[in-house]
Amino acid sequence: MAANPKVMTKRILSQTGHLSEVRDFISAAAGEFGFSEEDIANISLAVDEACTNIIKHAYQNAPDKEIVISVIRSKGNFEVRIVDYGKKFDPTEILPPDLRQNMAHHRRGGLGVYLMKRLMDKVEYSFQPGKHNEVRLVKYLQKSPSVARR
Amino acid sequence: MAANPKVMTKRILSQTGHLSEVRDFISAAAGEFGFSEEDIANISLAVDEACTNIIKHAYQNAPDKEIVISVIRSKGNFEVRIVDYGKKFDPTEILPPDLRQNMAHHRRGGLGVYLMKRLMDKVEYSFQPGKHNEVRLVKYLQKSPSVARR
Amino acid sequence: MADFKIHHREGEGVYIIDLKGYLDAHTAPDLETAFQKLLTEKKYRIIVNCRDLTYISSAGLGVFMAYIEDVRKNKGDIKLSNMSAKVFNVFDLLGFPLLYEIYTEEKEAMTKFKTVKAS
Amino acid sequence: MADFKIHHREGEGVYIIDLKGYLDAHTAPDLETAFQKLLTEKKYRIIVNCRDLTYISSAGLGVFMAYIEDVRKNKGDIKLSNMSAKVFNVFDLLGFPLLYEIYTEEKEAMTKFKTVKAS
Ligand SMILES: Nc1ncnc2c1ncn2[C@@H]1O[C@H](COP(=O)(O)OP(=O)(O)O)[C@@H](O)[C@H]1O
Ligand SMILES: Nc1ncnc2c1ncn2[C@@H]1O[C@H](COP(=O)(O)OP(=O)(O)O)[C@@H](O)[C@H]1O
Repeated sequence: MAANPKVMTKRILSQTGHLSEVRDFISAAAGEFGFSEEDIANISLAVDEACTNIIKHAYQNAPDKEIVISVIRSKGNFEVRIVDYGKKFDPTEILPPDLRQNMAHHRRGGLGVYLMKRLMDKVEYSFQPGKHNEVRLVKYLQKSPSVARR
Repeated sequence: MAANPKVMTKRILSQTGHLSEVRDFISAAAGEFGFSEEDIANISLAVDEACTNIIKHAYQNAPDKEIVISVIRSKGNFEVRIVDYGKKFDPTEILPPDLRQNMAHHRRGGLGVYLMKRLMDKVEYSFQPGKHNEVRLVKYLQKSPSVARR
Repeated sequence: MADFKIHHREGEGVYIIDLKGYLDAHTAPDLETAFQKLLTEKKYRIIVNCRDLTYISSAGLGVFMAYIEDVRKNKGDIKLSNMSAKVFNVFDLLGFPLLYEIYTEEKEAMTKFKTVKAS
Repeated sequence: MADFKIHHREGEGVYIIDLKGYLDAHTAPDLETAFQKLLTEKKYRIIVNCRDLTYISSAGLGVFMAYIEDVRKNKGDIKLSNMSAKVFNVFDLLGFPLLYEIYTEEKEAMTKFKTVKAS
């Protein structure tokens, strides 16, 4: 696997201070793959959101945990897999945000999962009980429009 | 004025059955002016919304009133003026729609004015007391992005 | 005059409305009638396929807002699919994707209905 | 580490925050602090100029949601201006233009504050 030129991996500790490295890593990979500036921005934002959620929720802000980010490029398919070893998560019950409610209750959150779904063509969570969680974010090279419907 | 090649005018009776002619008229003019397909669609939708509102609100669905639509093209500026002789209207108090409220109360409306503002670079209402109302919709040829912020 | 047509289909307990042409203030009442009919017949699992929908104005969007509450109260939903980029843009500007399920393909909407159990 | 800077200005009773760089989960607390300070000083007429804001994630957007209610309750507002298309796109995807005044130019936001009388 390590010899496969189409897979690139980056590991970070669970600290928000590392998010910018993750964005740079993803932007470079997405740029090489041939995405537009807009798509590159959208993909790296989605990966930022996924990593932010892992830091905040899966690891509950513990700063010494590991997050493994892999980019898998196949024909027309740009896939980012993000693995963590923290609390598992099932996003099916997550509703789109209600901004007016958030504003009324000084709520800061609840935007990330919806945003990831809009920014990518596919967002899938899975977990291996007792082992790890994985989120797969996929963007198709030839897809228009650059923003997804759900 | 009639000789000015940069002004084109269309008159319709206040009936929704004439909206499609208005859209065709605006699309043709905006296309000639050099707008992208997306901009053409946005401008003609905005004009549809303005005329729909005049029919519904300014004329309260009376079918025999007049609406005058003029296109004024100057350098980089595409302006549509729509004149009616019905009830006057001040849009400053119109708030953006609250979809959840609308849904809860089976409300169909309240989307048009906000949509016009997003679709055009400028939307201005004015009225000559006892004479007519006018709405001016402006789109700049060289403006990006194609959707306005307010 | 704007040309607008509605076609009805049914499959696996889901009612599919195909929209074709121009949905504006003139033709929106036809869509109202279609939804009213479905509700009268207690058909609450609805997909609106917009593949051939060329145009929509806020009068058309308004119809979707008017019926969604009754449909959802009855454990159904109105899901949308197959919109052109142009039509989707109008829904998007008004924040509809935050409140409605809008799918690229009809079959995704169908799958969603099937994986969530009926009332 | 992401580079993010906040600069404060004041003019005609309006408080202007210039944002520069990357606003993400790491830097969002700095913006929190800036808003908290304004509220403590009872400065409720706020423009956030985003001309030099390169990047925003939902952690940054969250800060705007958290303070708007207090600001508006005090007859003020947080108005936004000068966003790049890239930054605006993120606000737009989440429906912010339906709830926040977002202007192309700072001076338009300023004019709006001046035409609506102060509390
Ligand atoms: N990777 C994750 N691990 C565990 N829980 C998560 C994860 N991502 C999201 N969640 C849960 O889903 C909720 C919604 O996430 P999101 O939309 O990103 O909003 P926010 O993180 O700002 O609360 C979170 O509040 C959290 O409870
Ligand atoms: N041209 C007009 N003349 C008079 N009143 C208008 C006009 N346009 C809009 N209005 C008023 O503004 C309100 C909001 O308009 P709009 O956002 O288009 O929603 P809708 O027309 O669906 O109610 C209308 O309900 C109406 O009261």
